Amino acid sequence: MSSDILLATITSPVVLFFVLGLGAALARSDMSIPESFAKGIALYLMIAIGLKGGVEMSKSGLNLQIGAVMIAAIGLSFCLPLLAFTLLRRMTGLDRVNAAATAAHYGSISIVTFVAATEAIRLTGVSSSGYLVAVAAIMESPAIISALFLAGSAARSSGHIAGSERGELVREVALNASVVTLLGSLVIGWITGVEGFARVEPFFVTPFQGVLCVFLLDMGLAAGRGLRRGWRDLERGTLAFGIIMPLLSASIAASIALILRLPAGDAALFMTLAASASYIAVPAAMRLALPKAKPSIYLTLSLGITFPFNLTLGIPLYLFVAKLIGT
Amino acid sequence: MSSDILLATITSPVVLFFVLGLGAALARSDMSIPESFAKGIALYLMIAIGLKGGVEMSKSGLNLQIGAVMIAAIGLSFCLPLLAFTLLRRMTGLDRVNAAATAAHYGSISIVTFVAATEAIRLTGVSSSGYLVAVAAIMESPAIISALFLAGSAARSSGHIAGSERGELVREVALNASVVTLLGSLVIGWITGVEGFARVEPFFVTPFQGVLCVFLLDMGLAAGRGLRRGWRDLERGTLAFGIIMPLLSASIAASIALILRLPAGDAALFMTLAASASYIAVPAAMRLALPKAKPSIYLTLSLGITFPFNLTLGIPLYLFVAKLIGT
Amino acid sequence: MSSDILLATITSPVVLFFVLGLGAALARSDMSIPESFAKGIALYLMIAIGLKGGVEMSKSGLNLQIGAVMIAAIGLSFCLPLLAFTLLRRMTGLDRVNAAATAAHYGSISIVTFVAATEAIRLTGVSSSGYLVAVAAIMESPAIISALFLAGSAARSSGHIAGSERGELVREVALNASVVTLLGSLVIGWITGVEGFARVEPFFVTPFQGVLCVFLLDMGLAAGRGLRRGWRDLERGTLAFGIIMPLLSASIAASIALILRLPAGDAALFMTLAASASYIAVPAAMRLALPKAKPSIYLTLSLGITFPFNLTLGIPLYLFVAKLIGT
Amino acid sequence: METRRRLELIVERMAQSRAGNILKDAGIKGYTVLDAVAGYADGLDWQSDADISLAQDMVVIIAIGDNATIDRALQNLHQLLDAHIGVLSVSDVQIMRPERF
Amino acid sequence: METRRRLELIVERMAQSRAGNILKDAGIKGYTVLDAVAGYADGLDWQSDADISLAQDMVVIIAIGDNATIDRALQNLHQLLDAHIGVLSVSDVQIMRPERF
Amino acid sequence: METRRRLELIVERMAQSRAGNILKDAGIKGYTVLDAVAGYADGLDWQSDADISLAQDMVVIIAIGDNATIDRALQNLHQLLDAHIGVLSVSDVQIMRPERF
Ligand SMILES: Nc1ncnc2c1ncn2[C@@H]1O[C@H](COP(=O)(O)O)[C@@H](O)[C@H]1O
Ligand SMILES: Nc1ncnc2c1ncn2[C@@H]1O[C@H](COP(=O)(O)O)[C@@H](O)[C@H]1O
Ligand SMILES: Nc1ncnc2c1ncn2[C@@H]1O[C@H](COP(=O)(O)O)[C@@H](O)[C@H]1O
Ligand code: NA
Ligand code: NA
Ligand code: NA
Repeated sequence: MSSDILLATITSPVVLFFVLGLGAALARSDMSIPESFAKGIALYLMIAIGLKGGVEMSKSGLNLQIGAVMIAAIGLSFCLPLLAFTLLRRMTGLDRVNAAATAAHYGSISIVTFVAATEAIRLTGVSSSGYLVAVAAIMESPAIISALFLAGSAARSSGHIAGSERGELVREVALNASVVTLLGSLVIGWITGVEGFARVEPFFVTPFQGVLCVFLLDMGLAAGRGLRRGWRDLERGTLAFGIIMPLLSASIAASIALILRLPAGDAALFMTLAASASYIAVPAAMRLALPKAKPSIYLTLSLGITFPFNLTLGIPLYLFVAKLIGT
Repeated sequence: MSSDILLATITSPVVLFFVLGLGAALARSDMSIPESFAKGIALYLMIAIGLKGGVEMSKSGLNLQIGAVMIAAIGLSFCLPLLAFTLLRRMTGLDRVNAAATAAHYGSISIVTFVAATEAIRLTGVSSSGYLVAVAAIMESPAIISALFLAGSAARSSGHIAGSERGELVREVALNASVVTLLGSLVIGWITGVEGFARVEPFFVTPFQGVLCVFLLDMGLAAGRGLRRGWRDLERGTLAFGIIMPLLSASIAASIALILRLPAGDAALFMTLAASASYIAVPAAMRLALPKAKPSIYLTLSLGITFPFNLTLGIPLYLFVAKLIGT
Repeated sequence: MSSDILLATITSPVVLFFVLGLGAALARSDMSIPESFAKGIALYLMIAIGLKGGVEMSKSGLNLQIGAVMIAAIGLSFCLPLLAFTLLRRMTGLDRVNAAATAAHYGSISIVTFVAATEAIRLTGVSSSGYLVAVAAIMESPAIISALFLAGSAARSSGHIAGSERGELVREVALNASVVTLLGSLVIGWITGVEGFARVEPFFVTPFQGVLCVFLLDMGLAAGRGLRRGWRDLERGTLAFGIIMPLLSASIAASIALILRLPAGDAALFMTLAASASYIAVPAAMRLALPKAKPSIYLTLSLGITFPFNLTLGIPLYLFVAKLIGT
Repeated sequence: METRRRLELIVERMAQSRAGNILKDAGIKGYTVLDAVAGYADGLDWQSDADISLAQDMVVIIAIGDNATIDRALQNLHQLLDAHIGVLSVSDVQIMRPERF
Repeated sequence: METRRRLELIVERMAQSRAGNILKDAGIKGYTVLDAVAGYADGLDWQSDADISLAQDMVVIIAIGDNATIDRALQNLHQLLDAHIGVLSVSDVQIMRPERF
Repeated sequence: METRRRLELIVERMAQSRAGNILKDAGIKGYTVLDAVAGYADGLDWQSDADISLAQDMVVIIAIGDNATIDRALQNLHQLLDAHIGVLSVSDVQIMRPERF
């Protein structure tokens, strides 16, 4: 694994802004990004990613390999929570519900990690395919369903929380804002194609990396505050899980990439998706489905440990491995 | 009417994002754009439109034709509500106050529809004049005054709502945020001219179409929710009005354009302004002036029926007609 | 002093948008920019300024002169409040606490004034150094400490406000959001250098002047409302102070620039920093440290009088003088 | 501590300044306005994020005053709510600085 | 003026629609939701600006209703708060249009 | 249901953490903060959108606690309001889980 990539990654503006936010929050600075502004930026990022993926898909079309990757991705999102759950129950003192809720995060994905990987790959001169945005979108939700099974009776009883409606969870899984925005923009990119996209490119492509910096500043702030708040709830085993799990997930994804004969760039992205953990869609779903699980555990782990690990060490590593196994 | 233009319109990113928002809201997805972010975007759009119009006016200057169009525009904004009111009272069961409030929306304009038309015109290689932004701005408010007369005694009594101040309505009509932003930016564009504008162009022009997409996503969400909420208040006659009225308004505007010998592009924009209905400035004014009128009627009609109609079918149609009659 | 520069300044989009906001607020228009949107824009501006300064410093490195300017800057920020305080106590009827709080604003700086000066300088073909951003950042806070001494017993007793923590003021001074954002971005710019910066330039540089316009519109609105609210609290002497003080500060800074042999562009920026007054960081600090001082006095003065004076007349004047004395 | 009355008016944003005028005319010394973000009435949900027109937004106005002031305001607020969308309630509260209300 | 009850439920945002359902089922005629921006519980501060996931945000739901309606809602809200983060309180208020509540 | 006291402190944002410290020191188990967006006092209107400095913003802090806790807090909050802009009121509320307050 070339130390060049590692250095380039760590001194990239995106990573540095995350570190700035993290540091500011840990030092208890009053720096903050208004919630609605951050939500607007998150929306921008998802639309931009979706559009770009869609446009690229409109160029390359669909084929069998893509279909196979999609199926494998859904399978991964369903199955990774099982592995995560087993690990958590062995390595940590987490109870069933907290372990299940945390596991859901690791079966799902982080779109920012995905984007950071895309950029890192691009900078090393390797290319990747647009359809992986669609893969990202379809990996968001299946893990939520697995978690409900894993939580077992606890989850079933939560089906009876007063005021809950039939279908509210299905809606949350299938129609949550992240999935709809990502898939919707992807379809729009596909329909409108290169020509239509050219008109919106100056907004959705040119300034993208800069906007991403602002979002990473906010993520750093959130991670720092989360660590300050959640520290007392995290034992050493749980912290270790936050680094071991992405490595395991990436390994499994690497095997699949090998079997499916993915090119290096696509393999790296697929590994990154597997290794990344959700911190927007799944936490919200868990508050609905498993309200007894503690956000201070799963959010701190996902945002405070796994995300920075992937961002700095993980991505260069996955890229290194992907180059070895990629076709 | 070339089906090419129609297809290009319907598969443009802007329209597709509206459809995405509409679909997400109708499917009860939790997708949403924070109010303050959307308000910021709306402000951006109005400033950008105003500046651009002003710069173009600084190039072309004023002439008699422009003066004539402005006077005609004010007249239109005053008179269209009369037509709308008469139609509504005949075609629908709306009472005086609701009919008057709804009529006000159709005398005023929608700046997003205007922008979409400008872009559609540009894409077909036709040119249009900057002063039409000024025309748009001065058409915003007169219709509000007409509506007060139409509402008659109902409106007069609302002059006595407890706590209302002398002049609050005048301020709302003359100094409402949309009008001030649009006209203010227009004047700034005029003063600062091409040279000053060049410095801000990378923000107000280059990414404009992309920003517009985000706003249309929000409008789609608002329209979808409005339709879900307002459906029960709208009879079939009211729905039909939402499509018949813009066609009538556009016809009248077309006649004026013919008399004033407007070039095709300008004629198309003038027709679009006449055909478009307000959903920001007028609804707010109506809550002040005619609070007994139901937003679920006028907003649903303007945003849920007339806006999408103009955006998809209306604009290509007006452009087609404008090319026939334009000098 | 060339009237060209003055005219160019006054008809620049940035100034015109300030005037638009001011006028709209004074005319009681309901135009407004959502607080969270404005806060997001302010953050963008500070990051952009910091990054750019850092990148330029990464090119030029440090030297003795820079060190001397930094020390002089800290000294200025500490000492200007003394001058301001003395003037205020002589020229106006302000009591100790209000005079001290107001004085703090004039020792600190306004980053928007700084940016406007940078742009004005650039347009006249003069160059300036990136490290002045660092100078701006370190001038933000020292004045706050001076003000506490000046307020004397009043300030000391406020140390005993119920609920106040040890170190809260230190944190406010050293870790307030403006300082951390500016310095943090500067360091990031420095580390990431030209290459890393190139990736985020389309977001942080290209649209910068346009974004600045929106912020100045908001500042105009805030200044206008402030003037409407604060008018009754400001006597003639206080108003005069708002113009005399920046002239004095700029003169002192000019002498220092002469002694340190600064080039014209840097001298102009240094004078601008001295002449500018804070309206974000210091008001917040004063609410903590000297809550009995009235924001209607210090904010109206800083934002309603000194800021527009610097923006329109001050900057061209400082630039004119700087060209005379600059090496 | 002394007793005063706390008026809570949930009202559409476009009527905020009218409500404010009524309270000022009644002699209230201060009031505070909060943003409502969602709500329900007449079988319909609303959400401020979904409302592009700002015509359907609601605010909550809190005003603490003495008996006489609140009574003076109530009459006109009642009339305001004939025209505008909203809900009004009053309760007793204890306060510490009687001269401030 | 007549007396009604004002229910104030501070609850996590993700439970807002469940709480709304409970209130509707109990027959409430309306309610209003405000955003909380910060808070404290269990020795920990929270702030909505610092929460990127929206999973930890809280809202405040205000519902004014008659005795019977509020009582009907209380039972289920109590159960809701077994699962969800939140705090519930009820007080008496005077209102002017009894038919509206 | 049991009775507790609901404290409502309308205070400038810069004093929010001081007020929070006072409440914590008094032993409160939780509190919730809302944003005020506008208001009126001393003959002057304010609006948070018009305030670029954030120095003039207000928040509303709601804290429900038992008699003793609220009484302990009141003394210091009173002193806080000697220095800072704000208004304080207390009322009785019914709650369901006495152990939580
Ligand atoms: N009687 C009151 N009722 C409700 N809010 C008030 C009252 N008096 C003051 N306020 C709020 O507290 C802020 C500061 O008031 P003051 O401390 O009087 O300057 C005002 O701007 C209002 O938002
Ligand atoms: N009983 C109630 N309790 C609290 N808020 C209410 C109540 N009734 C109505 N509201 C609020 O007032 C708004 C308008 O109600 P209405 O005037 O009944 O259309 C609703 O959308 C709610 O936000
Ligand atoms: N006694 C209280 N008074 C007001 N708000 C409270 C109180 N206790 C808890 N809260 C709010 O409810 C949230 C969750 O509290 P808890 O359910 O105790 O974790 C807190 O973060 C506060 O915002
Ligand atoms: Na994953
Ligand atoms: Na029209
Ligand atoms: Na200064």
